[in-house]
Amino acid sequence: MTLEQILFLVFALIGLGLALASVTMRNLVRSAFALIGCLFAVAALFAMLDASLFVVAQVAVYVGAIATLIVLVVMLTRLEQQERIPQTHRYWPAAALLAAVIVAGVAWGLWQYGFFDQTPPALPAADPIVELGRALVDPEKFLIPFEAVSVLLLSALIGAVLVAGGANKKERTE
Amino acid sequence: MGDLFTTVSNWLNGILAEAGIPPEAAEWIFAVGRAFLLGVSGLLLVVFLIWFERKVVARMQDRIGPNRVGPYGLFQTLADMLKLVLKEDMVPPQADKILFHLAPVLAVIGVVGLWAVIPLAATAYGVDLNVGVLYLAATGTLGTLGILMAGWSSRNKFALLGAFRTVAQLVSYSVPAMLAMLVPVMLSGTMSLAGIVAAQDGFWFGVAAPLAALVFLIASLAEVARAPFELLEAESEIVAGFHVEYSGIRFGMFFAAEFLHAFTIGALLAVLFLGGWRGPGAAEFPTLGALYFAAKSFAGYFLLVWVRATLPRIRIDQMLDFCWKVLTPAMIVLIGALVLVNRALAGTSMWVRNGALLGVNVLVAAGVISLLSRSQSQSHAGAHGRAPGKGAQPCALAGMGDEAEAAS
Amino acid sequence: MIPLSWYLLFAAALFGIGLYGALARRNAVAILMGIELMLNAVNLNLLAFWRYLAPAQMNGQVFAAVLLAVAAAETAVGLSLVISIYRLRKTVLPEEMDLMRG
Amino acid sequence: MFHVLRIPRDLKVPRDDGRIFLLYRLSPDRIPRCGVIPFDFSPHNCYHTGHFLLEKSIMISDWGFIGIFFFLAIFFPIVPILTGVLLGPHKPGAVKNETYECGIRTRGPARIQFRASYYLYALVFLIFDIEAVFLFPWAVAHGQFPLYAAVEGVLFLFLIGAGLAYVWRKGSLSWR
Repeated sequence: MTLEQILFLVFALIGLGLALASVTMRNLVRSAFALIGCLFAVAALFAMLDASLFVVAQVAVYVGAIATLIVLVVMLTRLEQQERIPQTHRYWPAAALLAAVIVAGVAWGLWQYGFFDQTPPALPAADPIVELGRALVDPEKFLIPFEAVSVLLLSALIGAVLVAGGANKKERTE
Repeated sequence: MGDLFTTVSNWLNGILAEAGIPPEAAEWIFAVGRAFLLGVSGLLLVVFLIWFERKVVARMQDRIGPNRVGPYGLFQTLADMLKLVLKEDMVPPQADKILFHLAPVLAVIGVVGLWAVIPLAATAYGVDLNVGVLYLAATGTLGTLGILMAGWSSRNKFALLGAFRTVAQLVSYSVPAMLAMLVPVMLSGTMSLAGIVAAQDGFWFGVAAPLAALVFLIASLAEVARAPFELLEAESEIVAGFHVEYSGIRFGMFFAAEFLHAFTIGALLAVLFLGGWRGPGAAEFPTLGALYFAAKSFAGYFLLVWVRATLPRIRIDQMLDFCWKVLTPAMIVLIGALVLVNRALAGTSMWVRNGALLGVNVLVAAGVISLLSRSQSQSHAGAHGRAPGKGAQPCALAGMGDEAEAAS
Repeated sequence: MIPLSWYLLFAAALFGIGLYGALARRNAVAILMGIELMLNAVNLNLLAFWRYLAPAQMNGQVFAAVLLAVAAAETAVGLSLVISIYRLRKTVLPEEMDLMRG
Repeated sequence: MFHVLRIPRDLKVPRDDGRIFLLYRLSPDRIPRCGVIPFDFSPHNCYHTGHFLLEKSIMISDWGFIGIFFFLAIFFPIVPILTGVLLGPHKPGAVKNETYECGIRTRGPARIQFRASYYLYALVFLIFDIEAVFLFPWAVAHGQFPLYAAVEGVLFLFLIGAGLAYVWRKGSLSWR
């Protein structure tokens, strides 16, 4: 086993463990911190895939996003009352079963079609960041998605602030 | 002898090779050594920085500052550190233990991590990431996370309040900071910090785009939570903010992280806008470049200390308004104009292009100032001020029209 | 080198965990966290395929970037809905959010 | 194998002793990016940007170094804290352990509720953060296309700016 593989396994185990912790913990703030840890592990895997931009994007965006989430959780729910009520539906075994079936199915498929010996080709000499930037502004490639993303973000911004900000006006709590 | 760093690394490489160490292992040893050296020198620098800041602030306030321990009080910080280490290590029993222990570690990592990519000289740096600038933004969020963690895990109202102010402040100001960092990236066409320094051949980006540099400085000042943006730890309002429950060396770690972060802001300002290690003769003698870089960084740090000693703290609503209603729109307009001008004049000479960029900066700055003064006079004419006794200080930065609207 | 299937397996497991979280948790915020996990697994898949199958083309990276934007938009709007509903109904449990039911 | 890299005119290459030959022999094989002249060995490979030489790691990738750095960085705060734990006295007491609120007795739960303003700022930040992920690659690459590429990015930026303006007019950015 090479060092790279060992590192992969370490990050994968950390990631899965924290993901499990995040979906099972009763305390939602801890659960959110576990989610952040899991996303860091995934960022490490991105780094192993040479996807530099996504390593930093993952950290920058998700920490911001989940910090928001934590703030929200603390704002909305009292910890004491939150920990007392059950955190899962009564039919959670069905959900667990469904998830297990999906994972098993993918594993079986991988086994059948044998991606097990696929190794990565050499990276092209060009810097992927520059290539990505070029692809985003090239009208023959991804210009439309690029502009569509800005419209998506615009609508998300307006929608989110409209929905949450409207409630903000009615009630003023400190 | 022009390049101290390459000479030393060659020499060490020779020793390792003659000792029969395979090159892979040698490279690992080098990487670990480099990382260790960078991190440790960063932390040791803090000792000096604290002394420096205390001396400078003391001089500005017509005092002498630390002068007892060692020559010129140089060892004062060491004595303080010794004291902090010997203090009782208190963990509040009500705290969330894991997160409480993790928070100061994250705060330090979030700052030390920045030094992995900062080029100290042409041949001396940790690593040259092709996403260096975004890496800075991403690593900076670790500090935010640490503060949030500290505030929440302490189970203390003031700590939580401080942590939430952090979310509002740090998160808000990282937007103009990121937009300001976009300017050097755009002008140089690369995100690697070494590449950005390389591109400042002849013209520093701080000269071509002084407004972006100023916005970067202000936003970074807010991100490091120093005066006038020290709302996170406003002593008179929320005791000490997120680290109320921390004591001894755990508190010391937050403290060290803050000081190192302040100096790092100076270093980043130097790299992104002041040409990094560039200076006369620096391309031939990288060792000289390191000196230039250090001088520029300290100049930036001195500026930060100066601001801290001079300006009063601003109110939280003023702070957020200033970020979202002044800095961010100004940066959006500035970037748009700069890109178009820069691209349109791509073929022309360096002087014409940079002069045009400078002109755009001046125009945008003039526009912002005139708009600000207009809205300020409006808000003075309208219902003035908010509830008294809220620790409001007169501040020149305020003056957004909405404030009057909100108060009425 | 790491085989592609390792990434795919990991992503599948992450997706499964996220799916469990999204289906089994009662709290709306927790459900959003589960969805975040699922989206992240998808992103990992996209980038793994980009790296192993077509590193010279940018399709995988662009897809992943767009997915990141979609995830963020989803989080923003979802959380706003949660906060808004909480203001009106004082609950964060979707089973009690039955405004549209008869 | 030798590294084959071009050396810019203005850089002085230390090539003074026999060790370097030894090191040439030891350095691993890699496809040359540019140039023809063998360069002295350092733990780095070199590539040419602009007018001078920069160094780049060969065997340990960039992110590998970051990993090493962070692994070490964990110890920088942990070592002093552990020292503090070992050296400091331990005399806990009921009063000492109380929540620190300036000596006033704590009332109510520590996790108090807050207003939505905090959340709204974080939300707008999230959108701008994503925007940055797209804008940075654009800023890197826009110079390689005609003017329209620059205009596209500015359009992108201004659309988000329009969102900001809308939120501003709604008054959601005002602290209350």
